Amino acid sequence: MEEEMSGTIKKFMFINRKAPYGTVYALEGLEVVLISAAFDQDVSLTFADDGVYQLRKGQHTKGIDVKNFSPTYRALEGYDIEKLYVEKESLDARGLTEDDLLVPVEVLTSAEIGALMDEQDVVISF
Amino acid sequence: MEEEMSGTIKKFMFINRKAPYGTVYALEGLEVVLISAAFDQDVSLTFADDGVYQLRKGQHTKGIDVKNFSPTYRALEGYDIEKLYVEKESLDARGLTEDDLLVPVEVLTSAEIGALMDEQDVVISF
Amino acid sequence: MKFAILVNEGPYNHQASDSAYQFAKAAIDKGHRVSRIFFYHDGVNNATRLTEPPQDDRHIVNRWTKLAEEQSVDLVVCVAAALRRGLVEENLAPGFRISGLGQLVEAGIQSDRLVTFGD
Amino acid sequence: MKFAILVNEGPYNHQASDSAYQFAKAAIDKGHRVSRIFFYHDGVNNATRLTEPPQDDRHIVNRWTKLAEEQSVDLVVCVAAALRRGLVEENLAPGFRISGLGQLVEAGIQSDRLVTFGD
Amino acid sequence: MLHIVNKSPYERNSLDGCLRIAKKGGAILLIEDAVYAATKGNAAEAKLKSAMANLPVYALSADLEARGMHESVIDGVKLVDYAGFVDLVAENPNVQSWL
Amino acid sequence: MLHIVNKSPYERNSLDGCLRIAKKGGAILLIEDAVYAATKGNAAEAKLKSAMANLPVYALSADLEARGMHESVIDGVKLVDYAGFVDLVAENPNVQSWL
Repeated sequence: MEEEMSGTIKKFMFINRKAPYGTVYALEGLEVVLISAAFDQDVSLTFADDGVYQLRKGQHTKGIDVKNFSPTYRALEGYDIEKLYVEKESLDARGLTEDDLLVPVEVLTSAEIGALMDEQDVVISF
Repeated sequence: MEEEMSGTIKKFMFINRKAPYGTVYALEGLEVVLISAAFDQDVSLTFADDGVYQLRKGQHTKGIDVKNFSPTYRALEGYDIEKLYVEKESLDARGLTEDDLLVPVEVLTSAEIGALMDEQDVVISF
Repeated sequence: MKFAILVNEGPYNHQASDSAYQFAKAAIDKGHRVSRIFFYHDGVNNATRLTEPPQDDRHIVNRWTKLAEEQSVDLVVCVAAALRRGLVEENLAPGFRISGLGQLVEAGIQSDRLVTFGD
Repeated sequence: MKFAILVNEGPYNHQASDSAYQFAKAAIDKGHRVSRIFFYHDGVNNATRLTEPPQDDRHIVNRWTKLAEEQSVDLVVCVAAALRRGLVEENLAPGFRISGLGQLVEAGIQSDRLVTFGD
Repeated sequence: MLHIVNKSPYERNSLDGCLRIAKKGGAILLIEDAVYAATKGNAAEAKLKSAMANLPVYALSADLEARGMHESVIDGVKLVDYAGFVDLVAENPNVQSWL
Repeated sequence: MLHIVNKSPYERNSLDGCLRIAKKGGAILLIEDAVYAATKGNAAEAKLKSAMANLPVYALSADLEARGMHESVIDGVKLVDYAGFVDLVAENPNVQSWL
């Protein structure tokens, strides 16, 4: 990292709004999140709309011959990425509850997510 | 054209459901329609959902530096492609009427379009 | 039965080319013939010989090439769409050929069913 | 002000790269600096030197190259996304470089604003 | 006629377009992200159930399994594998993909 | 915070997500196919008008003109060119693109 960056800590929020497998955004978004861990920034992940499906338990991708990347969400803790927010309204609309998700998350309302989003320096949406 | 094709006349329907410019589907869909004219098939075009926006009068694309392909719809008649159907429900939901469109079309209900679609041999959607 | 397939999206970014491949394979396994697969829009990117996916991932381009070689499926890439996107003879994978849009219409005429996979 | 831009879709298929270019140009015209443009997902296809769009259409790739040369904008293509899609040094257009995803995070840290264009 | 839908009913309007236009006598096949429409408790459930009175609805099992949704399928939705997908295309006189 | 939306309100749910989450004090910019949401008589008109009570809504004029919709803009929507787009990004402390 360059000299000018030392000491800079920014708030990064990655917003996941897409379902997994139908498109690559969920997988390649996760790759950015993992890389961001190396930069010692204040990183959080938000799952809203179809993005909440990324965290669904019990994904088995053998039948479509695509790599199952859902175990990676469990590995985020090891990268010190521990702020995972899920929008309550999106869960409700899909008939899902926290118990359906494969990692512990903080369930927030739309308004609470909006407030958190406002505080960020950098927001990247996948 | 190959020998086995001579005499075969199939009903082809091209369904346009995407707005122009935001994606290339409308433009490249039109390119298929023009080519199809050379094969002497029974060709029709249906515009539904955001596809009805393709036919909007008064498109001026200089500001986005993308080619304005809307005049091509007016040229379809010269290719003997004269069956243009527009779904009434899609026009209504967008606050548009036949007068807003740059070519003469036949406005049909969803049910009528469904019936026509059923009669086709080949349906290609863009 | 004689099937033709239209693939409208590139590899990896959308599931379209995966679904199209699984469909083609299942059709052949059931004794049908897949006469032609036409690649249009970003679908032309299925035909580049330069992809190098991670080792533990499927190789979408090679999978198409193998299908063409083993099952004599005609893999056709639209020339106009390909030129817009940088797909030319220079980076074309084996088993594919570049041709005109007429090949899509012809596939619609000559096959019993044309099935589209896209975004 | 120092801007960074993220482009997530390929040329011609989506308007994203057009919008990103118009935004970059307008920012520079207003005296801002566009320090880096990062190409991710299908956005890596903006960097192929092999596109040949119709004569009467804009040449998206050449437009980026010119921007890099005239305004010293750092055009970075994600290596992992590029390998999946067949974008390598062999077909890379002038003005682009292939590098890691860290360059995107770094751009977020070092710029005042990061603006994303996608599908 | 076989109507194929491949997008989530939340993200896109393609299922809506299909349900509005598809005629009785046809069939609907949900693949890729559209399989979410075939799962219990989703917001499109009522729409889908009402459509099922007129058209049989199928969903691709491999796509449901990939997404961890294979145990949440709405009663009455028929599961097919890729071979079943091929059969549906062959059995119906024509096919439309709602892109 | 500047919220950028680029998809048609009919085709996608991105405007809905934005309107649900965007906080008062921010601003919304409609570009590309999202400019249809800024036009009179469209089905999202009521939603957009109600949002305008809390957040200013801007639309990119070049995208409206390309689509032939520049004379159908809802009262109260502010038109900007690409330079105005740059100003909005610079004036707001942060930005989110609703992809």
